[in-house]
Amino acid sequence: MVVRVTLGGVSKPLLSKNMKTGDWGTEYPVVDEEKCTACKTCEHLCPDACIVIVEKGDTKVAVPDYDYCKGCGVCFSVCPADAIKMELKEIYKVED
Amino acid sequence: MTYFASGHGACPGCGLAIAVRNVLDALEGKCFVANSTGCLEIISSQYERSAWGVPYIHSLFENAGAVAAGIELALKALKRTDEGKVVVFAGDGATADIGIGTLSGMMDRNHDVIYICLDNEAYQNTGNQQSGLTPMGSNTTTTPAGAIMLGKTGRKKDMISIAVAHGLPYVASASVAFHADIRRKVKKAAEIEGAKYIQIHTPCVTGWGIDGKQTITSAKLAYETALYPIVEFENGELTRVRKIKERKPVEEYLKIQRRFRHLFKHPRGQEIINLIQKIADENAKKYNLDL
Amino acid sequence: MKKVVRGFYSIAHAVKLCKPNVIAAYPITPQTEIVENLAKMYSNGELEGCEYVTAESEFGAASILVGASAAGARTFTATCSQGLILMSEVLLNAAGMRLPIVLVNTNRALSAPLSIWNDHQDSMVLRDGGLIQIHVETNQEAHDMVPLAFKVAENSKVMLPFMINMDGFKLTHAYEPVDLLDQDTVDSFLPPYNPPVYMTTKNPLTFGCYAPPHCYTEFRVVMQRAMMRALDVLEETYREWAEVTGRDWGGHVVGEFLDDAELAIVSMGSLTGMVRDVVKELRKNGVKVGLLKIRTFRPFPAKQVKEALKNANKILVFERAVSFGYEGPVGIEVKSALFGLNPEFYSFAVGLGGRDVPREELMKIITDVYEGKVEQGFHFGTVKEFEEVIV
Amino acid sequence: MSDILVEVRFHGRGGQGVVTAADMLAVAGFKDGYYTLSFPTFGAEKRGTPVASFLRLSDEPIVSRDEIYYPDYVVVMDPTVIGPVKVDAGIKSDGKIIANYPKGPEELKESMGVDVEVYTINATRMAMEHLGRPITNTAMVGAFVGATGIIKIDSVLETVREWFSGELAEKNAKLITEAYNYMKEVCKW
Repeated sequence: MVVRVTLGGVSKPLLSKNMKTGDWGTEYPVVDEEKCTACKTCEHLCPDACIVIVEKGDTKVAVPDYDYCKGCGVCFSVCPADAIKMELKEIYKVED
Repeated sequence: MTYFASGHGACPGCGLAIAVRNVLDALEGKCFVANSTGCLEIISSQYERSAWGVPYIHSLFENAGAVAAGIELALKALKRTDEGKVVVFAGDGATADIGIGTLSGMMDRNHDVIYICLDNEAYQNTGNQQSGLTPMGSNTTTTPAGAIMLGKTGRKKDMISIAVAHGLPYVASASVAFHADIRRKVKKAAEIEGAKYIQIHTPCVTGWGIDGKQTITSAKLAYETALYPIVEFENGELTRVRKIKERKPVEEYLKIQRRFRHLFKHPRGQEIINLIQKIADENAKKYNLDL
Repeated sequence: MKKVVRGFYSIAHAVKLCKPNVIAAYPITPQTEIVENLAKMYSNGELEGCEYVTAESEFGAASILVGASAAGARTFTATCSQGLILMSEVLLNAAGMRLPIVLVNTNRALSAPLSIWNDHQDSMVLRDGGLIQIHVETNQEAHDMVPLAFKVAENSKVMLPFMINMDGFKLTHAYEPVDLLDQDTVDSFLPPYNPPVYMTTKNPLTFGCYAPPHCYTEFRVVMQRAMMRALDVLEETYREWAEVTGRDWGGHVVGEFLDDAELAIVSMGSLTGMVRDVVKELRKNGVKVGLLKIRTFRPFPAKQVKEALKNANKILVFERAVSFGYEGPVGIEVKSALFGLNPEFYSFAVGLGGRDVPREELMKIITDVYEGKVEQGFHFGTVKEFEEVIV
Repeated sequence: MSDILVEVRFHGRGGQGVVTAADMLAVAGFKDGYYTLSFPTFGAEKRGTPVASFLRLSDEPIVSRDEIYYPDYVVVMDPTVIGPVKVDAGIKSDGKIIANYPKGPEELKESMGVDVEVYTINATRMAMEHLGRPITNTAMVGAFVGATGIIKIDSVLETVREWFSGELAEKNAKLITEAYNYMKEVCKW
């Protein structure tokens, strides 16, 4: 692969998007769309900028972007409506 | 619009990433960032993996204050000040220890810069070594809790007072526990001409030994115990504090973090906890925090 | 216009004509009056489009210029000695970031023992840092090199910091006639700075990235290439300068009487004038000596040095610094440039920490070397009788 | 080999304008068409410390930047440095010492034990009369020019009027002229 060597190591913006960090965590958030009030608390507090309020039909709800979600649980811990649950990824579940 | 993109390398639940996002959002991306060496730089500025959506520069560990001053001077000289504000992001070590000289120079000359200290209370990038802002009793790799020593001795350097003493028009502390407050303070700072200092409490999951789910709750406990007073100074006058409804004992904050675990096991641990409680009480009195 | 001025002023005046955008500085003897002169110009409104600031330290001053240069400003500072060493972390960083900061280093000895006086130890410590370095002989040359430094540093093939070394006190404090440049001449030679990349919200780039092992080497290769390209750019710009001003300072090196010289003497900086004078005197008496003045020290013009010295049987280098644990830094470079040739080699460290180098001392060293009275290798010049004791 | 015409060494104390004296003569000499170079002893001297400065004049560009060990002229601004400082060190056999000294040249010559020509002038008194302060550098510039005739007095007066402004320039110009005339008379040229 050819290395691009820019003047002084200057880099283009927002290239971290190429790094999918969705596989870092063991858990992932699940939003209860009934409970979600679209208050944006999770959106403001997600360290990874990967949960946003989007329009779904008539309502607005929080939607995690699992490509980047590291499963930290900040959104779960701050949700005032108790609308987010953390679930263990399938691969980590031990079968009984 | 994203100014600090997903895909950066911060630990899950990282407090400073939260602070940075809220600062940049408050400024709507109209800013120039100078960043000192530290966690933030390492997680966000790898060549061709930059997370930044605003013009950003990292030079060295101890010079972000001066680099920001240089950007501000250049924008003035080139008549480009309308492009945006100059913002520093620096860690607590870069601010209170190695970079205090360039910070002091920047504040003394009153450059039009918003200096944000991301206070995670130790050199976390290199694995939790004590800094001037490490709190009393904290177990760090350079103040390790052992048979006779119980972590960091002495208290946090009072950077807020140091900033106020420089005659700054605006000085504030904040916490990721109150993100709307961060945004309000940054917006306010942006409207004031001159040097501004804002210190934001940003829990470090790795260094503090907490879970991502405790990032915000631990930050909130620091406030609720009065160990991290949230205050605002304008032109040297204390203009606003975040009052505490029912102040909690410091144990509640300490016990959830691995860095303070030894205090609950060591025979002399209670002594240190008492001293920490004394710090909290003094904070509450100094800033009249109790409602 | 020819005017009797002090060395400081010859620099400050030239800097003003180059229309810098940001000047940041911190006082240190014997540099201070350069920035004092600039401060006075700033205070009188003579530096249009420029912000002048006195920083909290040399480290702060250099850091301010990193920010300013990255934001697209033309930048200048001056320092020396401990100040240069304090700046060094930043200057090396600026080199890697390819920021064309121009600085004047008024060469001064390093502590300890503390000495405010002249030698070249300070700039030699920065030899490997990626800064272009030249040494000047007179205040006229120092004056002329300022616009040239900006032009070369900002050349898109180069983009590196540029350090003009001038001997502290010997030049800075000397009061002598200097043909001062005028604005039109400088404007015709030096275009406004047009940075290829700079910090702007219109194109929010990331500066000062860290490079993992998979690409760090390539950045250093590119930096080395830029430095080597600077050899050509400097050469062209030296020539262009001669055309524009009629003052020809020569190329990287200036050789005199070298064709048939048995002994070639190498010198750098303000001492060179007197060495030349001594060489001329010896020539009149039939002594076959020649002079090689080195102007460009980094990038090092090895090819030109070798070519100039190829005929001499003996080489004598006058050093103004010591590479402790080996020899004198200029001698080391010259010797390496002469690889393959095998002349006798002598180097003498003279004038350390401001000790005056009288003409007689130069004459004696040169004559002794010429007459074969000296052992090959590194020597100190005049050393007083001394005794080493604990206290 | 060197084309230096004249080498002058100035002695005095920090704060007396020893450097300025050499500098003013460098400017005045340049006005007369010489190449000139002046420089101080490069030191950290504070007010009152013995200091020296140097002046070279030449028809050719001056390349020697070493201190002056064999001066043609020595100018002494302050009588108290004679003794603590060997002001006559290295002076050429046909050299001249021009000193601010309250007594006659013979007395000074004898007390110094030198063989060269010595001229004295009470520059302190003259400076007090004209400036009200014992700053003798301009008086000694006048005395030097009066004793040597190397530089035109008009060039010196032009220089002093560039150096200072208003009343101070005129006071110094008068002082220089008086010292110049006095020394010219003494040296009879």
